[in-house]
Amino acid sequence: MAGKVFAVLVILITLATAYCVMAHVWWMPVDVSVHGPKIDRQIEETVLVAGLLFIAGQLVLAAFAFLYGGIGRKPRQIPGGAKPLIIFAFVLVGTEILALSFIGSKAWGSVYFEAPDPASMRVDVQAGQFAYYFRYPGPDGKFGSLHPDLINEGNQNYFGLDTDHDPDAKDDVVTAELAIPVNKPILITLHSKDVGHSFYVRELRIQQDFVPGLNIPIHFTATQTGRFEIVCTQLCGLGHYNMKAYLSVLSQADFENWLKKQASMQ
Amino acid sequence: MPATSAHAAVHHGPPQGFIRKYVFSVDHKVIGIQYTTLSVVAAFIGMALSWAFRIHLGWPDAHIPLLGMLSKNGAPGGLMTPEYYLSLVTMHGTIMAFFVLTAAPMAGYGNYMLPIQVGAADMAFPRLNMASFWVTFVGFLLACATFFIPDGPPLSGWTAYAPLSAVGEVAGPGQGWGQNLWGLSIAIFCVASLLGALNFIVTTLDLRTKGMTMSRLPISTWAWFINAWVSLLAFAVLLPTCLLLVLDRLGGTSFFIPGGLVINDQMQPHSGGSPLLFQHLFWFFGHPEVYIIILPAFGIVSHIIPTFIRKPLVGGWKVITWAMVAIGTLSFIVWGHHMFVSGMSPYMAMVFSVPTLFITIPSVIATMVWLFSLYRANIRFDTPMLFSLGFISLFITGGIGGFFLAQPSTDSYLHATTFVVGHFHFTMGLSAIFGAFAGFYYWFPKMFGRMMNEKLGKVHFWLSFPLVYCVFMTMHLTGFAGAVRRYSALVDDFMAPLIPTNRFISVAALLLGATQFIFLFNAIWSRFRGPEAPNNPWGGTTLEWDTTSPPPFDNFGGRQITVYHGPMEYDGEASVMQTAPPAAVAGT
Amino acid sequence: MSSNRELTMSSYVGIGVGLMVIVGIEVVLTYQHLEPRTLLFSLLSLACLEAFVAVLYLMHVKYERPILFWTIFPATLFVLTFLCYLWPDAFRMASMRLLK
Amino acid sequence: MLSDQRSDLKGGDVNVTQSAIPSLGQHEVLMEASPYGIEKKKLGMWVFIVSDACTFGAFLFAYGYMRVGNPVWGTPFGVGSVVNGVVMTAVLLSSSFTMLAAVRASQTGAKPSTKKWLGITMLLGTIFAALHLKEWFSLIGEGWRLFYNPTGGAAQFGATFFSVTGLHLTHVVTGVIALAFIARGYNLGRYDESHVETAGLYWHFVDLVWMFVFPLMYLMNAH
Repeated sequence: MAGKVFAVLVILITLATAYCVMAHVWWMPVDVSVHGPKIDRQIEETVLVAGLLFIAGQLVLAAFAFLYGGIGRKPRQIPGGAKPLIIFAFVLVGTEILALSFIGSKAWGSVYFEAPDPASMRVDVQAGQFAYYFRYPGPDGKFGSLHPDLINEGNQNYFGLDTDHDPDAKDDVVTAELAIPVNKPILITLHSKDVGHSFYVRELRIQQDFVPGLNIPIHFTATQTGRFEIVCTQLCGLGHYNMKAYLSVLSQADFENWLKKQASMQ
Repeated sequence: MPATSAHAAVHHGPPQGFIRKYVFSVDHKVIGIQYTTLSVVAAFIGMALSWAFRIHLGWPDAHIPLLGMLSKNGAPGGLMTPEYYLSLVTMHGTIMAFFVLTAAPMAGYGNYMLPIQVGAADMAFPRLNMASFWVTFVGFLLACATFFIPDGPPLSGWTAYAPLSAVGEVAGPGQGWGQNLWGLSIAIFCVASLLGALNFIVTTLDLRTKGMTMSRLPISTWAWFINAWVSLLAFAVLLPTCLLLVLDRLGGTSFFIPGGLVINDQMQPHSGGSPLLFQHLFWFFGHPEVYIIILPAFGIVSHIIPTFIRKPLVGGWKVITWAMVAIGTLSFIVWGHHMFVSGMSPYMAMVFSVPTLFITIPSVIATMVWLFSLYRANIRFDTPMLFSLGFISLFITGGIGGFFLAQPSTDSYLHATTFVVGHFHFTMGLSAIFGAFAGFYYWFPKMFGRMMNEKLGKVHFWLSFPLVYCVFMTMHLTGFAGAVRRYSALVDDFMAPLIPTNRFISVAALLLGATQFIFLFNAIWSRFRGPEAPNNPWGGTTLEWDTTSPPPFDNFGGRQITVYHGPMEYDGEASVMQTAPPAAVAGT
Repeated sequence: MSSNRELTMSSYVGIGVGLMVIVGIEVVLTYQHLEPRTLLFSLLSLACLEAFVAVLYLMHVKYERPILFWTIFPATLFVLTFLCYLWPDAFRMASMRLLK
Repeated sequence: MLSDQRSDLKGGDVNVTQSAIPSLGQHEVLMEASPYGIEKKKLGMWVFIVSDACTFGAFLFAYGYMRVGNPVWGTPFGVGSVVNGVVMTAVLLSSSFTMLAAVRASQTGAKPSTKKWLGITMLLGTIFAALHLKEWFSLIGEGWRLFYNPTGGAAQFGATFFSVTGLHLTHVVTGVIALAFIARGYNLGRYDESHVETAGLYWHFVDLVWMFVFPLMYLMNAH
């Protein structure tokens, strides 16, 4: 009896889970990056591979619990003993995971192994408890150097720029929102002013931690205009839940106007 | 030093007086029960914390009166502040991971059962054994003490990533003495675990009774033995990590803190440290840790299943044991999969990813051993078996999530989402807990000489099992949607729509918690009112079933125990005790 | 328990002198103005040699059953080897520093 | 439930057990022989040594990481310190051999010489600690701190040097105290040669660690 109930329960759970995943009841937002489709395909493949193992495992469990309850049966091991199981694990699962890691490495490589396009537009991102600030090099195309000792929220010197003595820093445009032109390779440099943070844009399929003390470069190209959330996924303190900024993907023209407006406000 | 305590095993007779009998006892059985009790208490504390923050997530403006009493600043009038939410999450993780999941199945049952299962009268170093319990206890008190200091527990998560955990109180409430106590507590716990592991290893190798060859060890003993090696090496690295963290905090060093940090417009007096170093050292311990947590459950379940299906496991002791050895070994070379997006070298990501995926193979083998042992079995669905079956189901589900998190490409989307929370609660959380429950129901009669109430036990299982899926499978799904973990309020445009889902999770979690009180009641009631337990209620064949319930002080009443058989010689109703002389078997 | 009968006290003194000679070599090497890397590796290999002698003779593993050596040595080496996975990030730290 | 195969068994009679207890832990007929054929406390010490070696290893890896990550380091040790280090090494090394002598004497049952050699070992250990502290204080005198580097290099030198050598020093001091306990117990006849031998293992291990600490912490930081 208990075995049959257990079997039914397990099957119900398995079907419900399978349905929720297949029907995308909760699912990733649509991707807007060039490398994104590779990652999505990888997730889909993994859903397939893992899902089959999941269903198979749970069904076998349910079936045996259903069939072999009670006593008085002459016990017998499965034909061939453990050998077929071990062979199955090594051959089938082995090839599956090799395939996964091979294809997966390409998706990963497209984000991290390929050098950024030299023509990329560069943006500098500074994370701090609990906000992001973005910096554009301005007309001279050069970023002013950073002086943490000069960082001062009061007079809005979030990056610690020495605008009095550093010519490169004078024309840097500092904003609270990340705007980028669509279909243009972007190279952003992440650095944190205090503790660990993270740069997570679901629609870009990008998640990258800020490592205090290091410059972390990451590059991508957005393929659709729109406004997306940048959220912090690395526990950074009491305001963690509320640490976010917006990414606006604009047409080239809109982007230039936006940048001019921001520059004029400095 | 072990050397000084070695003679204890030789000289100590049954202790006299309450203190020596029940408090500072060197008897492994008392120590095992002490450990188990400690983890049950810790488990309910950890669960209460999770209740608090689940309520807060489901109903953000709910007032929790008790919480208001616990902390005036943390929860003024019972309304949880964001920082206190994080403190609760941190302590939930710390207490559950260290003082429940590491303590109960390994130190608790292991202490009680391992010497009996190998036919010894006690651990190799009984005084050392007592020391490791009381050291653990001190560590636990320090962890709990954080609730009662002014700025409350730390909020940097159970992983305590530097520099948030290293720069001191400037980083936020709880990062002052809260984090100091946390660091000390874990360092102390490391010492206790090292001493415990040492004891387990020597006991298994040197104190086996006549005929108890390694190939006749029960699978549970194998699991504890393998696990002892894993803990020995893993905690040996966490200890220095904690010491360096404490040095950074109290000694002003900069191991984990880089230069030029500005917090609240204050320049931090540090330079040249590396947060990544902390993550590497922590996860070098942290990944073996999840196997330290799950391996004893493997052993317990592999020990229980043959008893209730009345036939040996497929492949005998060898297959499952080698699977556990492989898992334990691989667990040391995969820690980087916790750091795919941490800023670690992206090439190392591949180096860590492949062995991570390869852990699947021994895990699948172990799982299939349990599954296909059920083929043509005579399954008896007593509570321990139900929890073992539940364990198998949960472990399969949890393992599946591993496929997504083992690959850097997919992990870069799912990392730090609730998918991860669901995943590790299935694998190391609930699987281990179900294994622990199975062991508790299985060994309770031996430990206390009374049977537990089967009806209540079954109710406990039938409620817990589906609720576990309601809570943590839903977390997997919201993870696919990109719901970020460790958020004290869902204020993003993206997360806000998930509030109803979170409410559902919270309701399920509250019910799941409530269900555990059935277990608590059952345990306490049966301890005093339960029916007398026979020596061998489940028809087991290993040595613990070959003595009285509870066993006498020296476990076997001075009998010479000689082992002639393997641990799982079941054949339907017939079964052979490990100690049955060959003649007797021929007779049957 | 008579495991270190095999060597006479005088031969132990010989071993001691040998170890001190290695230490001497280390000191000499230190002042040869070698590349830090070269120096590090030569010092480390000499230290490993010393340690090996110490384990075999002072801790007389040489006179225990081989299985003892094959238990403790792989376990320790395993941990120390795979801790090396953190070197790439140590070098990245030098090259990717925010403040040079 | 199966009928319990040995339900006739009546255990729990504590008086019966007394006789059995003293034979526990010794490898007599009633036990499987240890695969290593050594005293269990000796095996325990070996297992401890494995984990302690990993602990020291992690400290040294942290030191290496800090050093690689901070190209501007700073090497404080002049010839004087190196000579001091060599002397310390000699002292610790010879203490290992006096320890060997003690173990050997204890195995031949020569109580007085065992005590003598243990005493000398403890003395040498104390000298080592003293020389080490001298080194520490001269560094502190030059302004080195856990968090400060007077030469302007990376602040990590003080942190790594004091923590690694501090950990080693703790081991030495613990060892001396432990030896004192063992000597006392041995004198009172409570401990036998196996205790001396186990303590010896620990002492040799402390020596072995120093064989790495000296080149890595001293010689690599000599100018």
